[in-house]
Amino acid sequence: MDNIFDDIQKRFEITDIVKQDKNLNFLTCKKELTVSLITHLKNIEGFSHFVLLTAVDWIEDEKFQLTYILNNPDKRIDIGIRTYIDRGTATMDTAHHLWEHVATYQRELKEMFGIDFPGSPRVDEQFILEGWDDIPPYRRDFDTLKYAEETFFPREGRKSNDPAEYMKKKLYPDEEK
Amino acid sequence: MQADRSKYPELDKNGNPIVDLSSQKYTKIWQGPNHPGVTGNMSLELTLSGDEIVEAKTHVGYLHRGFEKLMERRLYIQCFPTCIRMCVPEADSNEYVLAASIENLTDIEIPEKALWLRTLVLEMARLQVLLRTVPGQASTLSLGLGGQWGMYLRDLILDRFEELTGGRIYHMFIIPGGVRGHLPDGFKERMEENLKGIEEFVGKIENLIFNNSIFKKRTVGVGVIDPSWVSKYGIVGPNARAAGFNRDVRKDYPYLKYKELDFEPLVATDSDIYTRNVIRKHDLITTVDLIRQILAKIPEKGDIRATTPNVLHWEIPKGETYQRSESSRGEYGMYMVSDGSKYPRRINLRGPSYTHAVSLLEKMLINANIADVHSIMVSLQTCPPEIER
Amino acid sequence: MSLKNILTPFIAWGNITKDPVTVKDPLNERPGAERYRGFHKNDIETCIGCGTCEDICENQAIDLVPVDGIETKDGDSGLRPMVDYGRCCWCALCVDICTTGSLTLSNEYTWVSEDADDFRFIPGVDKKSWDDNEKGWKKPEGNYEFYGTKRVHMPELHAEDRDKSFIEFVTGYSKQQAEEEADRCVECGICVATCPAHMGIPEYISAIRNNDLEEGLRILYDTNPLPEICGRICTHKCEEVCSVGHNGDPLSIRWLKRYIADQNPSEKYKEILNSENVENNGKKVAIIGSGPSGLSAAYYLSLIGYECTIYEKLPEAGGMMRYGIPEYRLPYDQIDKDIDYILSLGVKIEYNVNIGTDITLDKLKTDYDAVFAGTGLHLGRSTRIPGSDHKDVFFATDLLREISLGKEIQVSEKIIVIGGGNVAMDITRSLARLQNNKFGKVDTTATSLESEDIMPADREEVVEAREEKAIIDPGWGPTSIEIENDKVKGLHVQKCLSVFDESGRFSPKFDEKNTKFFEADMIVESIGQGMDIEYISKETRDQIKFDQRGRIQVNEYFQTGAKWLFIGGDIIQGPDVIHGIANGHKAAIGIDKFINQNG
Amino acid sequence: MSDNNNSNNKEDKFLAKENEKRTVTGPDGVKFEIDPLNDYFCDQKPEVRDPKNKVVEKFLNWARAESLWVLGFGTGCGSIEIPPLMTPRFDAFRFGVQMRPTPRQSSVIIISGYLAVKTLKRVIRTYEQMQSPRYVLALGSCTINGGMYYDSYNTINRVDYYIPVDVYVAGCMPRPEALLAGFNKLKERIKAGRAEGANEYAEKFDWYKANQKKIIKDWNMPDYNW
Repeated sequence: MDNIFDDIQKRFEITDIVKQDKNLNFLTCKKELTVSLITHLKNIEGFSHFVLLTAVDWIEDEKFQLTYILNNPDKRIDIGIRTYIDRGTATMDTAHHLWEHVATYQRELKEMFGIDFPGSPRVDEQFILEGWDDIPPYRRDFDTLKYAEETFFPREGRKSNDPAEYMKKKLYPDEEK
Repeated sequence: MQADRSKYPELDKNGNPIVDLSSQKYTKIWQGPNHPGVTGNMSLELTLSGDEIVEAKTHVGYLHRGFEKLMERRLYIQCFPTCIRMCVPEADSNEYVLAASIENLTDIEIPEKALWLRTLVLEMARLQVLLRTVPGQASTLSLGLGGQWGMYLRDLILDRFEELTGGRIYHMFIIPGGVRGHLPDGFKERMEENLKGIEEFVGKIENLIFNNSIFKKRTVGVGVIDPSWVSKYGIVGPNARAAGFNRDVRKDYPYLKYKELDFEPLVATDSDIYTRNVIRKHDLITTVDLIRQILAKIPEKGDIRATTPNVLHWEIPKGETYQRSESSRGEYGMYMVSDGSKYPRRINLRGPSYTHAVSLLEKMLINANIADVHSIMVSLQTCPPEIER
Repeated sequence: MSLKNILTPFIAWGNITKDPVTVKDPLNERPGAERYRGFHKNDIETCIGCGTCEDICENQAIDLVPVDGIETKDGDSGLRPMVDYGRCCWCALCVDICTTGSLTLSNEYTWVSEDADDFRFIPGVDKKSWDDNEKGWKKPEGNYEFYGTKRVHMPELHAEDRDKSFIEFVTGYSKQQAEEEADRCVECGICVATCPAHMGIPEYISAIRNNDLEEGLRILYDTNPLPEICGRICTHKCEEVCSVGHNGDPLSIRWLKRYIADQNPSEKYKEILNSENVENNGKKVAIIGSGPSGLSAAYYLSLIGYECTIYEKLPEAGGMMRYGIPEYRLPYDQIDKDIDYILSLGVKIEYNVNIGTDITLDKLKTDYDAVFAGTGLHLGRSTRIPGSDHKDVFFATDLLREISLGKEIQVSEKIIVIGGGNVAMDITRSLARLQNNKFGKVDTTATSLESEDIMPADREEVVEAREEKAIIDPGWGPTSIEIENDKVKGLHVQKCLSVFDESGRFSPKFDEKNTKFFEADMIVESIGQGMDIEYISKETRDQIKFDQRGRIQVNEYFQTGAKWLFIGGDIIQGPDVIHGIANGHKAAIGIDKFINQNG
Repeated sequence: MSDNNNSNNKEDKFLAKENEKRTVTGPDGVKFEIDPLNDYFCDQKPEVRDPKNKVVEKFLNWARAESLWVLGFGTGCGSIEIPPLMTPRFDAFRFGVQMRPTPRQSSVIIISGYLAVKTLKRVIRTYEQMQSPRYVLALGSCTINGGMYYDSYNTINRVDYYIPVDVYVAGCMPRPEALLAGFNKLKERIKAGRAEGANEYAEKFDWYKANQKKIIKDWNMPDYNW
């Protein structure tokens, strides 16, 4: 495992290598070099199984983290490649040419996070949602509870009490704060 | 099977068919979501020329609940009842990968007995699913009898689940830190009786289904997955094993107690519907054997749950992890990111159906006969809720 | 395709003679399994309405609602969980975390209705057919806890190391211990109303977990200006009602409070509490007595800008906290830490001033806008049994005061203490230490009217006293003191059968045949204290209202019939630091209102 | 209906390609314009069916109750318990319950749990395609008050705002036995003449439509289609 890192560290500027498990490593790569790193890992290092691609919204840093997890089925090791993209523009190079199912992941990210992958097939088609006109729902600033309460007629008539407040009110009715 | 391409459309330079619906040469039909011939609530948009498919598109999202969003506003312990609904037929893999992810990030040591019980529950879940899908493959060709038998036996396993875990479908048994109960009295004996029934059943379906000339005619050589597609489409589990790749998470990345159990997954090369079903039947036999081994090895005494911090304010250290398990459909994984707070930053689930039922199915259906669509879908064992979550 | 492939499927015909597997009457034949997670049951007698089930429910299926016939009382919010089956997912996390174990699931699972609004009910209150089902999900046995049930042990000195000296024997939590203990809290808030000062207990415990001790200190000072003192000697009524205590040890709330106060250095208090620039509003308030209520009133008044002057009869501030509680429980430097901070806000204090003799109350009335009196209970109460007027019979309060003042007190070889309260334990343990120093052995016996299980003293006090080799022999009523040759010989007692009558009034019953004699040459009475209000002039006293039992009557702001005079603390609500603090706080609000109304 | 025209006239970004107005060439070479939303669907409003003869109606209700044909449409997790229900162990056929593949033949639709907005649209079309009288059986918490997806942006909280519901079955998921109890209750209701969901839908048609349109953003179908 370590010799892979030695090799790729020279060519691709990777940082923050975290050994999470005995055969699972995470590393960070620059946005521009990510797709070529993945291509390298696939073609040269034998990471032939593409596990998943997903995003994490670090809204406080104005960044999206994209995580590609690749698996080498022969050596039985996994590499998680993190890359950070700007949250405002949210565009990333497509990797659909490497594996067929990457396009599906990218389509989902486009819909649920609003991250664009120019050139990816059918990336603009709706995948899961239908007729969605709010901000992409997986973004952190989308408040799902608020949306649900405003939209879906929750059954009325429920009211709960906080034990501490209720007891103060009951036991010391003439106290006021 | 080399199809006659003369009646098919021209292909553009990317290899996509140019379909002009107004030319009256093609028919577009929708299969699902309200159609008896789809697995679960999803739909296929099929473009046909005659009875052969020239273009297929999978449409999902009918079961989208936004789990990954919902779990961002739930405590870790509250994620546990939530996440298991991500794949309905085999809910236990969800429980396990969530618990494993949390435990991987926190380094909790799980008691021995809990590990065995988890293994037991996962294998019982696999058994329960396979009892549905193995004869279910024949049901797609209206050979429903095996399916009726299998469903009854599955229900008996659900009874065992009910005894052990308190639930029939959603067991909510593998909780972060351990499991939620000991083996009830007499469980082993009742389970053994069910396993005997299942073995008898496997013998019967051998004759009823696998030697059935109708079944063979309709499945041998149909729905072939080319071995070169396995890495290209991210194929895992029985579907990959049928194509000659020995991929089994239980063997490759032994988790729980699989290292101490003796089993060997079957690998075949024909890679058609029939072979995939043979692989699944072998899995069924393996699972019966595994459950016997587990029940023999499970310790009588011991704790079922490790000591964890108070679950109401359990903060998981900052970090990220990916944990996988072998569901009946193949590699089932969870990617979890924690920012050090009480709530997960992000949970992403990688279900096998995500690739099987979308990109792979779209590819496999081209040139297929419309009558085989259902068989092909079932042979990939697609589970729509894990695609859209 | 061979012939075999065509013929073998016909094996299915073999089933034609078999019995069907169908369940004949599925609705009645198939009850849920032993542990099935069916519909909710709740034992409403055991339930305390703590709402932990509501907190853990990921579906917000549980509401806490008031129920007719269930009174709100200390340790029971009077609320009960109402479950919405339009939300529930039957995960049973609510059962697993239930602090009292009252909530369970039955194995019943069939509920159909034409009306969607039916599916909301209060388990245990709304009668359901499954209420008596024995089977169903219960919390799993064995090591299966959602929160710690064992209290983190408080490090303390061993009995041998502490029984001779007056140094503090409880050493305080470390950071890790405090966080571990704070982690056990379920944040129900049952304790808040029970605490006389309504401290934000869940909030400051949460501050410990978050390692934000400055925030913790701010929360403490919101309602309690004496956290170091309270963190040591508070009677912790909160811990008695703690919901975690129903299934395990209650949270040691008092030690956690002490941890916050201990960890914050006194020099940073002003900065943390943001009390550096308080504007003076030019109004003046006099406070009599520097006990907890007086200090508390002074603190909150000075925060709003009042100029407060405390008149203290003794040479140092603190009242009963300093002169009634032995140093091994409450070191003087910790008292000083709290008091010094209050004084640093501009509160003035006049020592050795006796109101009534040095200055009259009426003079204070004219010089100040209002007066608060927290003079406390300093007079010992006597058993009035024959012989109790002997010179070797002492009051506990007097002895404790003398010890604190640094005077030498009489210590004999055999001592009997009459009383079972905390003061009795204090004097017993103090005398035991002194005996140990003087004679190298302990022979102090405390005897109380109440039997062991209803002794008013804190349990740990009794245990610790025994560790220090004092004898606690409860359940005896004193009848007479035997005196021979003008020397105390001992105490005659008779067995006490019950202390209170059915209506809860004090009316002890004795077994006159069962008697006992305690040998002693010194006897200490510690059966309660009385107030001294001689300093209040006749005409003022006429304005103040008293009830039939001679207690002063005050309104909710501790204002007496004489509008300018506020009285609080032990006089009103019995010997208890935290009540005193709460009284002082309320009185401060009342005084502010009173002065503002008068312009 | 005027609303249909609206949806055609306005530029609808969600309108499916098949539903757009276009010119097509017939097999005989004649070109003609089609407007699928107006041409392909019936847009007649449903009407309240008022039974004239009470005795006949009672007999009919008995017949309807004893032969419930259920549409095989698994809308949510609850559909996992339908196969056990229809197979030997529970054998719902003996109670007159059987599954049908198409709405045209069915009288009962089971809303088996949560409904995603995308499914709701199909459920409404399916419901409208079923013949009157038709009944709705709602399973699980999700149909009553949102269940565990109460805060989801994509699942509705209560079904009765979109289609009339006859019987609710509590559970998550309800077991097959509970489902059978639900069918019994439904039979009772039909026999008592209370199961008038189809009429209710026709009576409060505008209210239901307004609720449906509130959440189905891409309403690219006629208001009533069967």
